[in-house]
Amino acid sequence: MSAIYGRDMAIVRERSGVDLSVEPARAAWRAEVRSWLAANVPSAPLPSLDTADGFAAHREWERRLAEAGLAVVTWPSEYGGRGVDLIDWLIFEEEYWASGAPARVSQNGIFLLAPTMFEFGTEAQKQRFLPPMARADEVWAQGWSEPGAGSDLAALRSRADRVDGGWRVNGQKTWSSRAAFADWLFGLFRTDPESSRHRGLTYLLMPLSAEGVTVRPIRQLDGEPGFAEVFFDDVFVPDEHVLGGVGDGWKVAMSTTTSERGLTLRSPGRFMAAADRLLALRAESGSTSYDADVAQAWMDADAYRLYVLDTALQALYGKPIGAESSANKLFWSEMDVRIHETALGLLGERATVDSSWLDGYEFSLAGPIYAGTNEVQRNVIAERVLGLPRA
Amino acid sequence: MSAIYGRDMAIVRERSGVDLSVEPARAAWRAEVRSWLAANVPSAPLPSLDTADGFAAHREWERRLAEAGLAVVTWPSEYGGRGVDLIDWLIFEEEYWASGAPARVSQNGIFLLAPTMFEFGTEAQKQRFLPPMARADEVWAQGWSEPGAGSDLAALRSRADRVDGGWRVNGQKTWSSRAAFADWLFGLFRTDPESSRHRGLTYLLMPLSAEGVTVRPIRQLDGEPGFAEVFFDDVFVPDEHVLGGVGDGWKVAMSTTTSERGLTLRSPGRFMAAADRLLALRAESGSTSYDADVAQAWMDADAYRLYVLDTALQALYGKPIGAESSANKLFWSEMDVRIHETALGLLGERATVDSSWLDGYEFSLAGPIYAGTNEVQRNVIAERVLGLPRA
Amino acid sequence: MRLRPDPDALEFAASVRELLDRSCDAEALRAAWDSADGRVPGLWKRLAEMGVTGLTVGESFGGSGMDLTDALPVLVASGRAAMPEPLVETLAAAQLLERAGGGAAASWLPRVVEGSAVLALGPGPTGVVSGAEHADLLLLADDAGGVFALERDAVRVTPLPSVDTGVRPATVEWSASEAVARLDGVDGLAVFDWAVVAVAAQLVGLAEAMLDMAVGYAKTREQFGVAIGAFQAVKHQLADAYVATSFARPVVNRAAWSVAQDLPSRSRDASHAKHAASVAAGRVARTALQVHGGIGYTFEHDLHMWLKRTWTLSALWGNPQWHKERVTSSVIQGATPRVP
Amino acid sequence: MRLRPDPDALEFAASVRELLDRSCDAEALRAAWDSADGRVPGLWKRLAEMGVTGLTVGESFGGSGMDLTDALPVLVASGRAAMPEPLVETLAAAQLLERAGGGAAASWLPRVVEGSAVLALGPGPTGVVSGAEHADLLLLADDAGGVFALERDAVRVTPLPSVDTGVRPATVEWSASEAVARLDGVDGLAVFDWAVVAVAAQLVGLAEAMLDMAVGYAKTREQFGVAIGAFQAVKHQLADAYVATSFARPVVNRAAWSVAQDLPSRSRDASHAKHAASVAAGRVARTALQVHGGIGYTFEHDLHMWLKRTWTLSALWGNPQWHKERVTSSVIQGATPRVP
Repeated sequence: MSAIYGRDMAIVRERSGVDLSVEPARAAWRAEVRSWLAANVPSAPLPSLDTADGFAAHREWERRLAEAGLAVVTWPSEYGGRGVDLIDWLIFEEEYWASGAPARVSQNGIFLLAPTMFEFGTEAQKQRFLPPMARADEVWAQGWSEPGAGSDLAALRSRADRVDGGWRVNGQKTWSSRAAFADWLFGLFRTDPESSRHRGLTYLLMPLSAEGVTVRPIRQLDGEPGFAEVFFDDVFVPDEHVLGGVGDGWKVAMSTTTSERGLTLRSPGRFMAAADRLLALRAESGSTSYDADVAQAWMDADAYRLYVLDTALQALYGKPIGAESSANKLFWSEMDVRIHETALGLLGERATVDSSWLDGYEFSLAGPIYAGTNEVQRNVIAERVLGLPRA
Repeated sequence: MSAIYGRDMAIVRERSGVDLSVEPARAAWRAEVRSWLAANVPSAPLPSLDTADGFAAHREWERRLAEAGLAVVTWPSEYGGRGVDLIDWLIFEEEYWASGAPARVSQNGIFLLAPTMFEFGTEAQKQRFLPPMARADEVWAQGWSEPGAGSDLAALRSRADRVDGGWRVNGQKTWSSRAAFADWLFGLFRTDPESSRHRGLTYLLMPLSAEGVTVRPIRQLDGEPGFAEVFFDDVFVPDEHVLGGVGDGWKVAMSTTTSERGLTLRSPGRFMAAADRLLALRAESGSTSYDADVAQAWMDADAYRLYVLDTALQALYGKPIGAESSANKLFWSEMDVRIHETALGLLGERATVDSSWLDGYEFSLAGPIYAGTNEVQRNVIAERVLGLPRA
Repeated sequence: MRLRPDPDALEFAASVRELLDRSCDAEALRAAWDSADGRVPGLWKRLAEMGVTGLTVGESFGGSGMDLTDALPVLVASGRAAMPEPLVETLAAAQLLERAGGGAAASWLPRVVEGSAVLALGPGPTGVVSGAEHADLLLLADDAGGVFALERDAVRVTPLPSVDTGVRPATVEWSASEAVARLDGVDGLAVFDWAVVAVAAQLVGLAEAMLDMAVGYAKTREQFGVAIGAFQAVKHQLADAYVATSFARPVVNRAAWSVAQDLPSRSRDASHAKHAASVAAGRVARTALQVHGGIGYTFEHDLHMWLKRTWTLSALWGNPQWHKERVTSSVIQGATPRVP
Repeated sequence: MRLRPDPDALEFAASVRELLDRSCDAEALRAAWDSADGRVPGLWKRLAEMGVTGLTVGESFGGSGMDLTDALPVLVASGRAAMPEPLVETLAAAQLLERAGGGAAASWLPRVVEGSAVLALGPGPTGVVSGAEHADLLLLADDAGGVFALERDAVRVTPLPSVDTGVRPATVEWSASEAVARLDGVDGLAVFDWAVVAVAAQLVGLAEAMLDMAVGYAKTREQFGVAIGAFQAVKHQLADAYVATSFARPVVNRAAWSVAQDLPSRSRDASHAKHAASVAAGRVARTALQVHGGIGYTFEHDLHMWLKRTWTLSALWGNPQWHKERVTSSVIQGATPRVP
């Protein structure tokens, strides 16, 4: 494991293959998380975080988490975290989602940007950006895709031209999640105008309030502005807001894509909680028609938990996480759709009436598309794991 | 409809969309077929047609069918048929498979070669080859694939060189079904040595007893020699055994691939009978564990029947059958595997003990592979029906 | 068995399709989507003028008296257009009225034909009534199988907040004592099956439309330097979607005939049709969204209106599992459960 | 919970795998396939010498006393090699003997360890005994749950003609009165679960081997001018097969721990493992055959031996549906049915 979680390999002495959640320290951690959540999770669901009100409410929730030291538990304490390892993170996630706690409006920042910043950021950047990210004082939008660069991300064309003390950015991003209400944006931009594909890209950070930035919210499937188009018109980005090396953007962005992020993008706790809710829905419905599907959902969530736990234990032992993240993404994204399809089946003729299951179904349908379409993930497995030839 | 079934379009006056099986003439036909089968189908199953004994027994059965005028019911009577239309053929097939009658050892000839011969053969060829084919005096093997030309059939290299009065054939075919025991072979050979891919191929007929032909049986999945490698060493094929034009072999072979053959390769009657046997197996087993799968099998077989019937009715009205045959092949081949998987499930721990279901399962696994792999069929649909670009 | 409609019926459907292309295009749908009642202003009137609201109403009431087989292409066209009008509800309820005969039929059916009355019937297997909010007259079954006709003012309709503004289920509170008529001696199940097949036809139309959209997008959207339709992964998903749709269609056509002729297999065939059409349309919906990628996931792209109609029609009038169980009972146990 | 075995156990499994690579290669398998008893001559003896037949037998009987978690990689290796030896049957029955203790354990377990005795136990959920024809001692349960040890001569074994000569189910006629011992007070279900997880591990090994074969073939077989592995249709099938195998493996590993620790979730976890491994191996088998095409469909290519072992092990010791229902009962109804 890299040092991004602030742990020295030397202190990770746990025996490979042992689920440490039954060890006293793990059990105490679980109890602490559970009891805080029990006392603090809002009794009524917050409004959708893709609405202005909901965004504010979720930001407020993040602040409460941060005050309790539970916003970014894997981070070192100096940046607002608790320095726990991946196993404790999995425990945290199990408890978090089982408690019915709100979705994480800070997700882009804390799970996508932060690992990259720990690996490639300067100390000044870490000190500048991480604490407000942990407190949700600054919520981050991501800026990967462009109209012509979706699954083929390397086709991106938004450019950053060298100017005195920084870069001048022009172009457009789209499907930029959270951008409708977020404060800052991270993304990839073409800094070498002569370059093509994966070369000549640079990872930049910028406030969405910067001059020249225009955000046009896009209503997603459920009608809420979950993402946005972001237009850049001569936006100035100073050198200190370059993350990693100039021209190294692809490597910087991808290093975390294929490492811990593969594990942390969707934690098992989410699906275990969903499978449990599905069991409850089945019990309420009194129907046995979906028993095979309900049991399959439970088995899938359990298999996912075991797979991630096994991968995390290997990671604790220093085995790099590679294409596991592609297998992971295929599995959870397809499982998530099936879980929700089963729930909608149980809801019968009321399947399309507003409900958290319907919201979840709509959200699940994005799973096979975003963060690298499942078609791209299958290519990755075929080519990088199985060694099949590129077309 | 072409004239190959010996019917003039003018006499096909039936109203589109009407299942004529309830009309008196159809009902009488069904009754005739049913009663003959009831009186003649062997009470015990014949040995596998891929064994020497079984081949002989199946040939004998074909002769009895032929004597009753039921071997090749769609052919004109002058060649041994009854001149019935596709609808009556579907009725025949329903009755045939429902009766538990033996597999058709003549299938290659009567369903693959004969339609081609009706369309492209000379009158002399038809008179020479069709009657003994109908009586199974001459059973045909097919010679399409080669070691280097499977799903990519156009890569075939077996060549026929021009000699006085005919062609001298050298090369090798493989996966040649029935070749272990058959009498004649039809296939494609490269007659223009300068040609490549689909050009310069010619459709040839030859006896497997010809000098220079060596047949090496290949045991298929079930251990029986269901197909063979066939080696050609300066085999002479006279001009009168060329079917269609020299160099036109691809067109000749494919015209029937994408026409009636798409319907006749696997008739709905087979799957309706299989679904009924599955219902009987379920009843015997007393298990309800597979009810959803059994019902799905029944629905699939029913859907297949309706699809083929609809296509046949359109064909009677002169609408050419095109890519329907690819959709057809995908559907029946996947359905066949599912039907047999369900049966093996019902058999529980005895699934792999010799049974007609196990034999059927092994055979079903070939379905997605032969006669154009399902991957090739999906390409055909995508490109020729949906108009998607070739890669 | 007839698997295809008459040429005349096909010709009529073509003219309906032209009307919908004109008056119920994506722009009209988007406007409907943002409106209070979710409908396309004036469309119902135009449908009535063309004879669509009287399509399957008897000639003695001014309708065309088509059977379900001949009416099917119009229903497919309405699905294809994602038309947000209570057509199936009205036509199915009209069937019920006509079979019951008497004063209710005489007073309401001519209004249905002329487009001045919208009907609804229910509840479905899980207690909701599709399109109740639009109905002037509701035909409602009680637990004992009695069917009652109630005017709008006599019932309390609560439309449920649904993902699809065009076809919304509702709960209806009512009392038999408020009924304007009791429809005795009608086979409610036969009419339910009629509606089930009509909705199955709409699902086939939805599948066709979404497949067309996905194929069109795959031909034009470029990634990795080529149209994405050149990738086998895209091709094969679309080919499978095509196969699923192709094999659902004749099942729906057959069910229309079984319903029209009231064959003994009517309920089984209707359920088979709804199941096959829902599964096919569901598969095409998933594929269409996946092929469109992020673009398809937006409210701004038209696809979502077809997706949501697919989910809604798949769930209403008995969802796929409900229908599969009805087929299973019929095929395996030789019994078909009755529905209201 | 331990999800992985000790390093020592992994090292031992590596040496077993080397032995199998040498002594149980495809040539040896083909010879076994054509032989009367379906086994590889001398292999059992070599496995005993290496300590495999005593792998999970207690040290007091001369075995290594490994728990199932540590034994798992050897079982995976045996599946990977499609090894046609009654290893699971013998080791599982030895578990039963050892738990019962007494004279039967004392006299038979040392012989198991030294390789001079083969065991079997049963019957499974549908009345057959795997590998009965090879057994010197059979442990048989009656309907009342009593378990009896019978020597080969005291029973009548009828091997069933099976597609896989290496692992054949049999029916066994026997009478408790002929038993050399009655094994009282043992939890037969615990040993059944032990065998179920052991077989699940073999299925994981089979899946790994078939995936390797298919990937290897896809890299070398050319059609349309390129290796077929360059086609997305082939790539994506193989990627899905890889994912299925990857997610079955930890489920099997967890079940080994549950069995080893006799956790309350033992039966549920064992069934989950057998289900997941069977489904994964079945999927890989289908994919491997499809990728190999006609070549794979021949008896001359090695693949068929792996396919048939997969079908057989998937069916024996409770087929996937049987196990899924056991999980369903446990998860939904909170009850786990007992098995013999």
